[in-house]
Amino acid sequence: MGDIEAVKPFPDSEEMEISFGPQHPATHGVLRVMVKLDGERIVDAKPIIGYLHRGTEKIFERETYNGAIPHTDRMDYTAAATNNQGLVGAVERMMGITVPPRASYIRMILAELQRIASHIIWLGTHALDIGAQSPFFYTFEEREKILDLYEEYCGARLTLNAMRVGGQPYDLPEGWAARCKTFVDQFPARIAEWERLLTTNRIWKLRTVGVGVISAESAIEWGLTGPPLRGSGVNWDIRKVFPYDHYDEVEFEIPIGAHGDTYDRYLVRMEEMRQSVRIVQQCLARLPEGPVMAKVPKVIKPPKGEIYFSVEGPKGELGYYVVSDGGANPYRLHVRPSCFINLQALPEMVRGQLVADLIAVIGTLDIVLGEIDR
Amino acid sequence: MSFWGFLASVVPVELAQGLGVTGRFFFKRKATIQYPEVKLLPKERFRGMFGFSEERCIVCHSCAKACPIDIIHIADHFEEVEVEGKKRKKKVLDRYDIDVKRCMFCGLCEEACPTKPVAIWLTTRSYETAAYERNEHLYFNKERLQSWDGVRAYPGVVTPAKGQMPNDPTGGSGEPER
Amino acid sequence: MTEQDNPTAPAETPPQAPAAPKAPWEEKPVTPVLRDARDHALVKEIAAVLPGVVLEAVEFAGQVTATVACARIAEVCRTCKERLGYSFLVDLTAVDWQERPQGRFDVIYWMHRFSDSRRLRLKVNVADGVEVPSVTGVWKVANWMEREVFDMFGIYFSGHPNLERILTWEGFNGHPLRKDFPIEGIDTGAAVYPDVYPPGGGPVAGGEGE
Amino acid sequence: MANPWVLFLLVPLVKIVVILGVVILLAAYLSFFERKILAYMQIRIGPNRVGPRGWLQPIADALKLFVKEDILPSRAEKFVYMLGPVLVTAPALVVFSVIPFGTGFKLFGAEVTPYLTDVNIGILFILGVSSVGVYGIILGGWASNNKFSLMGGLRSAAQLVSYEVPMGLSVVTVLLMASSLSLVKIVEAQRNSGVWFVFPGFIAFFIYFVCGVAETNRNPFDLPEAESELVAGFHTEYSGMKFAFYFLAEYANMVVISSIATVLFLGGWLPPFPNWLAGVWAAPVFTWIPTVIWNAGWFLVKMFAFLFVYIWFRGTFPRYRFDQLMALGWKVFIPVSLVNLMAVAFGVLLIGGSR
Repeated sequence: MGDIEAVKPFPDSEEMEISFGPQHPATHGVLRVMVKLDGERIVDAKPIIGYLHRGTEKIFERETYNGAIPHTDRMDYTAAATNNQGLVGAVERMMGITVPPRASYIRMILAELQRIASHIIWLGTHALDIGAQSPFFYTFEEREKILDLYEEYCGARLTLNAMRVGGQPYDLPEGWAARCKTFVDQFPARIAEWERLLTTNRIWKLRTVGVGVISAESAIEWGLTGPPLRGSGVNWDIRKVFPYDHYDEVEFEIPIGAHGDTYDRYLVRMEEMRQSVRIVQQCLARLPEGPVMAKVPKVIKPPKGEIYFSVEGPKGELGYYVVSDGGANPYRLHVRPSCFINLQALPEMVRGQLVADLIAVIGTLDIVLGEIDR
Repeated sequence: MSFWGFLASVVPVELAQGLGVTGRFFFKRKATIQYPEVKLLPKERFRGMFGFSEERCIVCHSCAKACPIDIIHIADHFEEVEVEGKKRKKKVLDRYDIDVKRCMFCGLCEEACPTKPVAIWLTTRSYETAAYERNEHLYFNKERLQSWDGVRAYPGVVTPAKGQMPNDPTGGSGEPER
Repeated sequence: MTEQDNPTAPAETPPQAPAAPKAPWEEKPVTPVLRDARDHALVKEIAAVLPGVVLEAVEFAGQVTATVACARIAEVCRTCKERLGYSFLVDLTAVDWQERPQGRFDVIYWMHRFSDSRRLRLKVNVADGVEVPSVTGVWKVANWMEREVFDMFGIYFSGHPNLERILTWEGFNGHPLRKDFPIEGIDTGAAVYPDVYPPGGGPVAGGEGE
Repeated sequence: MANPWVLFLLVPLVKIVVILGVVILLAAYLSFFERKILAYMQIRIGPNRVGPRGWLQPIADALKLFVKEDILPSRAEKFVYMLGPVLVTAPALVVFSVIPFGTGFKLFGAEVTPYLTDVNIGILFILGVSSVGVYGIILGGWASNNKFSLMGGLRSAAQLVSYEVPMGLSVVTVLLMASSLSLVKIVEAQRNSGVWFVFPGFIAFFIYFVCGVAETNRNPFDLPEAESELVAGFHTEYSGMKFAFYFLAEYANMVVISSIATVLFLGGWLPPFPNWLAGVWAAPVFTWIPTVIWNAGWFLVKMFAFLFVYIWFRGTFPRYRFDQLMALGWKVFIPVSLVNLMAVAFGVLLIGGSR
């Protein structure tokens, strides 16, 4: 009969090594995880990345500062607005440019809508990974509305390229604010609908409570940021700690979890969407009149120096480390990719759990391979 | 555990609640758009296929410089032209090619264009830009950028030949219909 | 240590955000200047616990950079974490200054502490081929960051548990973020188009083939 | 035509062809309904391009699968690999031979029954035959020489074996109430007692239904093929016709489970409350309908209500984890169904079954 060795690579142990990905329905792109299994239990997991490496940081070095912005769209392609926000913020701080308040508020609106859109994708795919199909479609219906708003504002739906050094390239179109308000006003009801489907569902709880637990100390040690860190109970949000744009003027709360498990991270993200709605509503109410672009030189040449500026992306702290030699191109433009660093904790979080939990944990880390591999 | 807590843990109320949510969606209006028959109209600012106007172009190369991935290729030469009796040197466009297959539709070329109205724009409200062959069909020279031969027309698409301006309020083809 | 309720704004310039936009945006930008920061509070703290370790300190746009000796970086980081409370390594990266006399690379450590929300950047100058002590023993998060720096710059970290390439494949020839690496890329001989590229070389990571 | 041999051979043969055809069509269209219903729950339209409103979609799917290249993994165990789909499909279809879709009726003067045969141990036959299907899944998963398939097969083995027990126990409660193993007799017992067994045996019914979902590897118990974990589980490596067989078997099994539930708990072909509402059902509005259509109609209505709930589940629930599934089966359903069995037995003893 057939050769049993083929399916059992370790003849003298019960362990089986299995390669999840790079083409696998639940690895969110091209993540590959080499998993060592003892039956269904995970002995060890080793993420292998780099399948989507495009050398973005190398490309940055040949671009002008504004020309680098479209490339940042393509890192975390589910959250292009926050990516743009980080880069332009870094360069503006380097040059000492103050952004007109209207532009700043527009940025906040775009970024918070983007956070909602990104969390929406996360929710849909995470639920799909755990086996609930329908939330995927419900969430994407809402996301379409956000993308429509983006399309109306900047002409693109996914890779926005919607911010420039010194302000915003366009003002809001006629009626945009009203349409945005309509969207954010109806959105909490939709969140409640999804929560009715999942939050108290006993199967959902069985699959998420106590899965992928990471303690607060461990989370800091592994450098987690964003919802994974907050889910572990660390009150840490760049928007509060180092407020950029006008985040110090709007009211919002930072949801934190208590147990550091997948369920807490789920609750944190759901609450973050509501807080984002709050922020957008306040921004729309406060939106000042005025120009959207500061006076910036045609060729952007930051002074010699280095700066690190980070924004709270949907996935965590998204940092840009810009080194300028005084020229029109960045000498070095490094990105602190939140997903890359969050993914590093994957083996820690899944060790000793079951195969199904691996999928849940990959989902809860909310990784985007475009940003991990850059 | 109290009696009601126990009962709630045994009777799957929340599962029924979930079934209720999906059951309600069963009767809701569907979000599907039957694409080839029904076509969504892009918004005013939608960045689609390029439009180009040779008359407006002053051959300043700004777009080519602004392009992050260098897909705009421009060649020019100087020509003596008689303008109002004076002899002037004028730049004349030899070649204006866009390698659209690599384009990422960031719109920086349109922003960089100094002429008013701009000589290159992406707000043509077209999105059916796919082609079967990438090297020939997606490499646009200046004639093709202006004429758009062979582009399938759908309501709302405005070819450069129709003379649409990027910020033309009439949009060249009237009000969009959905 | 993990619960920090209200990160109050420090008395000096906060590391990132400048003060609220008082200046009108029509004005000429106020360009930050690079200035010496040897007497900055954050630098003094380090100098107090590890005298003589800071070779140079500069401040730019409210961010303090302290340059320390390459050989002592692991020790400095450990002290920073354990005695000064920098429990969070935000970022670790490198910069290639190709022709610089005092060593080709800068390795950058960007640390954060939760108690007062301050950030400090440590920097070491490394010559090509010199090993940098790994800080994976200090912060676990440094593991992949150092692997990435190794992959992209070819800087070796001594004491790293698993110094492998991470974004490019095992066997890739060259370090892409070095300034002398061509931006067009190199012919890796990867068998992407077997009729164009002859077999040999190419990706080997993970696949043993038949 | 009075030759008994002709009747003996021809009638069953015709019945087999009819039942097989109906069942296969039913399974194919079930996949269509599933896609449609799921789509409607997910604010989509679903397949609507092939034929009028998409009604030819299952035919197109089947055609596509049948003309597709049949891939045989190079290191698969070939014989077992081919045996897998057969072992899964055959039992699923064989089971239909004993399911009664209605009472006997007269056709050209001959008494015809709308089922192939009424075995006096019908329900045992069903349980026995349908258990064979698990071999197909295990063998298919093992023979594919794919680790995902292997895991899917193993999961399936454990799952099917454990859920067969509470399912059998809940079936036994019905047997106690009906005092018969023959499916026709069970339905008749429900008519005689005037009440569907779902009312006295609702716990058994619930357990039967959940276990049925688990037996057919459907969401929320679709672990053997858990798409996001095991790619496609035991049929990862299968393509073309072999995959079509697995597909057919899955849907045929759904129909089987629903039919049995209809027979055991929902009174088979009987209209609701056959005695209580007898006056209503005897109204001339209903009586002009031919018996066979009347019966089969009720049967189908009940069955599709079941199948709808199946699909509804799939559209709503997340998936259990493997250990939770096992815990649910062994720690909840088996004890509960055992206790329920005893309770029903006492009840039958006290009140008396339908004897």
